[in-house]
Amino acid sequence: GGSGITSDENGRASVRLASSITGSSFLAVTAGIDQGIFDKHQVDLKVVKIKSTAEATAALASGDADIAAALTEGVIAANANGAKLKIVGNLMTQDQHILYADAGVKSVADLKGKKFGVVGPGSGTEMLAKALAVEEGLKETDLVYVPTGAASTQLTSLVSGQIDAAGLVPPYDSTAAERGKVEVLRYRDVFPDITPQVFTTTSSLISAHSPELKRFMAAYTESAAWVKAHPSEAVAILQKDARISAEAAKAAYEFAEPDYSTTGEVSIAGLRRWIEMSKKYGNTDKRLPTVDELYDPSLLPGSP
Amino acid sequence: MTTTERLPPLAPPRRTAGGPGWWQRRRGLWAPVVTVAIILVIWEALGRAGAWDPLFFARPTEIWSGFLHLTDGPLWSDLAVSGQEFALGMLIALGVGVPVGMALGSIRWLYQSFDPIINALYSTPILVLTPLLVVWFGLGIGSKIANVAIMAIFPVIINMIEGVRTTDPALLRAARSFGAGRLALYKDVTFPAVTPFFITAVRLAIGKGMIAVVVGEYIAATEGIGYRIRSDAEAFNTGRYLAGVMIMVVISVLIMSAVKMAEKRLTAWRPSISE
Amino acid sequence: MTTTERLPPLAPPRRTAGGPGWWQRRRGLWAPVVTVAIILVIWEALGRAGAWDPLFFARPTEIWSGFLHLTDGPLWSDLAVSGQEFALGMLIALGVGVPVGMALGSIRWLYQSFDPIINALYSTPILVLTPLLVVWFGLGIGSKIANVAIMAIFPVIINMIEGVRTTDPALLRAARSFGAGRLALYKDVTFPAVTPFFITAVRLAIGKGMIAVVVGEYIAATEGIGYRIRSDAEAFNTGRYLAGVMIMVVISVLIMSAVKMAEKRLTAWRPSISE
Amino acid sequence: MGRATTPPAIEVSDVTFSYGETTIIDRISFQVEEGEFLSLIGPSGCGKSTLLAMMDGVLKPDSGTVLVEGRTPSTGEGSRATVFQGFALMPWKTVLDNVALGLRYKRPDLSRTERADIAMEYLEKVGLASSARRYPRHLSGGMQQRVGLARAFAVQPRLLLMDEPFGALDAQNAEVLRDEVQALVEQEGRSIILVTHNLDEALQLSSRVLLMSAGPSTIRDDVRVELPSRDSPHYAARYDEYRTRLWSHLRDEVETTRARERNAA
Amino acid sequence: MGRATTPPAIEVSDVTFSYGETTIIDRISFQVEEGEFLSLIGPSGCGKSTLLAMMDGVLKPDSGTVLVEGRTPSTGEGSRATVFQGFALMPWKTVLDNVALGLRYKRPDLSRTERADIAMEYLEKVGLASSARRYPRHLSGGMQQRVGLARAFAVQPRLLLMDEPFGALDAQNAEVLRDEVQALVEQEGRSIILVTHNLDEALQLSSRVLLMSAGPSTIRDDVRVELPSRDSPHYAARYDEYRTRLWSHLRDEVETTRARERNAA
Ligand SMILES: Nc1ncnc2c1ncn2[C@@H]1O[C@H](COP(=O)(O)OP(=O)(O)OP(=O)(O)O)[C@@H](O)[C@H]1O
Ligand SMILES: Nc1ncnc2c1ncn2[C@@H]1O[C@H](COP(=O)(O)OP(=O)(O)OP(=O)(O)O)[C@@H](O)[C@H]1O
Ligand SMILES: [Mg+2]
Ligand SMILES: [Mg+2]
Repeated sequence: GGSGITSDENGRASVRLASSITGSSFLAVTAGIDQGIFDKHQVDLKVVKIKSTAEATAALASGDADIAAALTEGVIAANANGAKLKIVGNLMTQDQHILYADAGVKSVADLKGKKFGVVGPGSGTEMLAKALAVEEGLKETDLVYVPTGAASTQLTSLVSGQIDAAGLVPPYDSTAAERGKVEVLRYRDVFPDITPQVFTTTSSLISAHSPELKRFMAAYTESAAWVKAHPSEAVAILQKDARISAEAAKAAYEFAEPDYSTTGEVSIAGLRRWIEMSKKYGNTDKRLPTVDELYDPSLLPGSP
Repeated sequence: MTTTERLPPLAPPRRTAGGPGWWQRRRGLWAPVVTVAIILVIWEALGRAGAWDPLFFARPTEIWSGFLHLTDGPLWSDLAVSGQEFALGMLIALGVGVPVGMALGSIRWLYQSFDPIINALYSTPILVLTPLLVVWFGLGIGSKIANVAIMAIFPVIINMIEGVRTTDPALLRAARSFGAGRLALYKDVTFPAVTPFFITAVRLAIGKGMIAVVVGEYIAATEGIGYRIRSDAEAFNTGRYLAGVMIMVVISVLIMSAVKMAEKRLTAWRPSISE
Repeated sequence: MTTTERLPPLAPPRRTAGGPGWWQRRRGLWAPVVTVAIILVIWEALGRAGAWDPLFFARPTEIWSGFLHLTDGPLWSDLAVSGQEFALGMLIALGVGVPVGMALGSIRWLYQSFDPIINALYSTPILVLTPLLVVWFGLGIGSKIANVAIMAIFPVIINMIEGVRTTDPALLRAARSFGAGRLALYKDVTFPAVTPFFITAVRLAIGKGMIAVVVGEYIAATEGIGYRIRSDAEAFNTGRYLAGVMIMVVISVLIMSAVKMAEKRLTAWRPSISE
Repeated sequence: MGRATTPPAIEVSDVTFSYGETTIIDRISFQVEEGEFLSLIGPSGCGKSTLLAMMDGVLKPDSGTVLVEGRTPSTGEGSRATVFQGFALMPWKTVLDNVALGLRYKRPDLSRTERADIAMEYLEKVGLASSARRYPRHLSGGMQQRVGLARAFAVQPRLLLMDEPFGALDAQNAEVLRDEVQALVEQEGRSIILVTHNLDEALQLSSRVLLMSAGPSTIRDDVRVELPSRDSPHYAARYDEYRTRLWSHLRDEVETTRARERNAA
Repeated sequence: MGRATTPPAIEVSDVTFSYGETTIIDRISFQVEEGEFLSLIGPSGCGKSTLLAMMDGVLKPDSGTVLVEGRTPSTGEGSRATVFQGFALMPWKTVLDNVALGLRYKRPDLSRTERADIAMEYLEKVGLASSARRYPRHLSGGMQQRVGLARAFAVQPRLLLMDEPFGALDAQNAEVLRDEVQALVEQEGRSIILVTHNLDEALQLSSRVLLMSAGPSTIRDDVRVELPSRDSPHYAARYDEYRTRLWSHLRDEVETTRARERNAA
């Protein structure tokens, strides 16, 4: 285990961020490091890429990380099972998934009885898919939900015909398009303001290291603003970080650009929606946290 | 002749005076039970003493109630699905691995040509090849069977190679001298000589196969015990997901005990483990 | 005496007339090279013929250019990091696994008490326990070393148990008769007798350890070859990610060759693989 | 050779054999006629077992030829059986199954029970019927040797190769089994090669004794044993004559080897 | 027993031993004095090797006691060495290292080279100096047996247990090695137990012959061999007397066993 956030005599804090988020959704962090924005805020940021929210939670619990970038639904589930995690801000304001399906599919209704790829049983992608089905006039059980594992395997499964539809995130959508798959809809048009990825940490870390974490959040929001303001530089950073082609990076950036969170503020309605979906479609019989229990905006820039 | 007039001993003589005690004789049966019981008690006590965060790990009693929960659900059909994947995968692993290993171990040019390839394939992390598995074997039962077979076949091949190479040449020579053909040689000499290696291979393969079922069902599944474990893990239902893991573990221990019983019959000729 | 007057043979006689040819003698060296070359050619040809979607799999030439790409990046420091994880994990696996396996194989009550536990642990999918690994060993090198050690230790223990049980009792008896103490008995009899099993164990452990490095770096990492493979795989940089996999594979084949050379020296007393 | 007779049971012509660089057997030639009982004697390590292995087709000479009934012997073919010096019993087979081993390959026409019956019959001959169901590791050294003998006898071979087959047996058991061997040889057309270190055994059993020299070995002496009947007054004298001759040659050879060893050391 | 003399080299009192349900040795008692050379003879499978293993502390009697120099023997202790019937050479050790094996445990005070020197000396005695660097599998049967002898001789034991140690040797090599054994016994306080199936060997070497009956074995005969010098005119007659006596007893025993076998079958 680690020893929490350490500060040197000049007040520079070393902050360890555990992240299961990559690619364009994580661009504001990558760019902020690249542009020295975290440095400017006296934050020595160290990023560790991890597998999933479970490991993020474990890393926070064991003191191996000071803050984590994780999936919203994962933080909700962890809290339901007794973890004392707080959402302290978001990375993106809206969900990034685009529903792709075989050519000819025009709407979700056309997918009735078809195989819909999700990351895992009870995962956020499955909850969203179920909600989507209901939202678009089907019954929850009208789709066959096939867990395929990692997002990249969803693309593989879709392209090789193992599944009929999947919610993809850029840059995978362009590959799917190249292989003749078609865009059916964007999740953010159906579920506006649902925050997909959040920063989370424990209450004890918040009370012990509020100034440092605040500086971190300030740096992040500033980075997000920088990303929005400097398209070509941001694309270059994304291209290098995600090891993708210039075109793919550009397309991914353009898709994500409106949703970079320049305030870090989480939509209360969106969060409530997540909790609701977790109750309805998630795999838990535990009491789910309320928005107040979950969300702590005190670290956001401008809050007292 | 005096020998025939000798009095018989009054009682059947035994190795040690009084003979081995009750515990000695039944130790094979009870020792593991006692060990497991002790471990469970320590485990439970540590948990109650707060040795870990209940979010990530659970006490035996919590796991037990998780198990009761699981039995409410489609546990049996999950086990049936996973069992089928496991059985078919193992069948392939043993059916292909044993002859391949024996051939590689006994034919020099095959060994020289393919041993590095076997090593290469064995050390390829199957995890990074999951996209390929999906493309080749689909998301259905095929990819899980392939997963089990691929994970389980290498311990089999590698153990069989080494076993064949260890066979006593004097026995091979004797059998050939008495007219054993190539097949008879395998059947009467190589295979029995390899039995200890084969048993090890089977044990290793079973463990690997079990894990492969879970991993395979992580990739793509709609039912099966691995699928259930995963969905509980994602929801931080620690008691329940550990119960799922324990079910797998108990099943594989049971299968291995069956293998050990089979081993006893196959290797009655071997001296048993020394005191 | 007539014997001393016998003429020496004119030329040193050889097993077969003319002796083994150039190829025969160097086959051990060249056979795998030829096999690999043939496989590469077929692989490339199939790829060019469009046998698979280039999104998921690559031809050797594509992998080669992916490799060149990788060498531009931090390949060496990645390998250094992963190598350290691997080496330390293997050290633990062998350092703990060998004595534990030998003890379990030679002491009956230990065997009876712990064999099922070993089986149970062995068939526990480590994948489902990764959060625990993070809690116990952190996000740094610790959790990866633990991962390697846990994955590699079981083949070692299980092979050593079986090897010890196969040791010829007549040899044990002879050594004890000549005064060998418990330690000397292990050193002079059990361990050499177990060597074939040990070699198998090492081979299995190396393969597992390699995979464990990749898997471990999937769990949490900032660098390392597994981390690099992962990020290329997720970006569908197929040539590059397969190059990463190939690097791992080639390294483990090299390590295994080193092990085999060590084996040859350790087991000079064994007849070599038969024709 | 061109004559239309049956070929000799064994024909060894100009045979050389080495293990690696060490020449073991150096241009040996001899012939064994059908029905002959040949004893091979020679100092320990001179190459007797090696020569036997060549007759059995297990080893191939480096140069020269070994023919059995006119053909190059190959393992498994022909009507041969061997009693091995190290017994070579299968530890995983019961005593009965070990004895039935040769029958399984040589007499596939028989049913399993028929083979077991024959095996049992030969186990009785070697006095081990009551151990039929045990495994070799439960037997004493001499008992294991007798199992090896029974296994070879059971196939009723035309050529019987025996490598020190009575070495681990008490005098009486050896006696009984020598009688079995005699009975076998008296049948039409059976040939026997016996490797032994016991001069008396060689003289009493065989019709010819071949004495091999210390390695690289050649044939030092070739004695055709023609003894009058045991009751004859000349028996003892003739016997002693043969014995003394072989003994002195053998002593020479052993001394040569030991002298060579002393020089090497 | 209460007297203040040195304890007997071996004291076997009322010893019984079984493998599972089968009683092998049935209430045997005898004593071997220091300096005595005892031969054990008996039909194959009667329990000679088993008895030897008890003297070596490897097996424990089911009832009764075996004492060596007044104490219960345990493996590794005391000044004993055994020549095993099956040689029991370590296949992974060179011939030299095999011979040095006993020295490593019994003479840890010596350096590695000192031990190798001693081992080499004994290898020379058995005529195998030039094979020192080879592995056992490269040796013939007789050569392996000689390595086993050298290994036992090398520790210069006060009690030497030998299980058919010359069985695989040619007559001359056996002769030479018997002389070695004689030389050993002539040293102060050495005792030797020799299991053999060769009556002549027993009579010529030992001061006492114990004849074991067929299993479950008891002691059938106990002969103190007191022969006049070889040149004496009485030598042959006395020798024959002993030989005939032992021979007839042994024949009885073997016949008993074989008869029992026939009934069992
Ligand atoms: N491990 C064992 N398990 C069961 N029975 C055994 C075992 N070892 C030996 N026996 C039996 O014990 C008896 C005595 O064996 P032992 O080896 O002592 O005989 P021996 O007198 O040395 O015979 P030989 O002269 O043939 O070497 C034999 O009948 C044998 O079958
Ligand atoms: N596999 C082998 N590799 C190298 N040398 C060997 C091998 N087998 C036997 N030899 C050597 O060949 C020689 C002859 O061995 P062989 O077994 O034929 O002797 P033998 O006459 O049967 O002796 P013995 O009477 O002691 O059984 C010996 O000097 C031995 O060292
Ligand atoms: Mg021989
Ligand atoms: Mg014996």
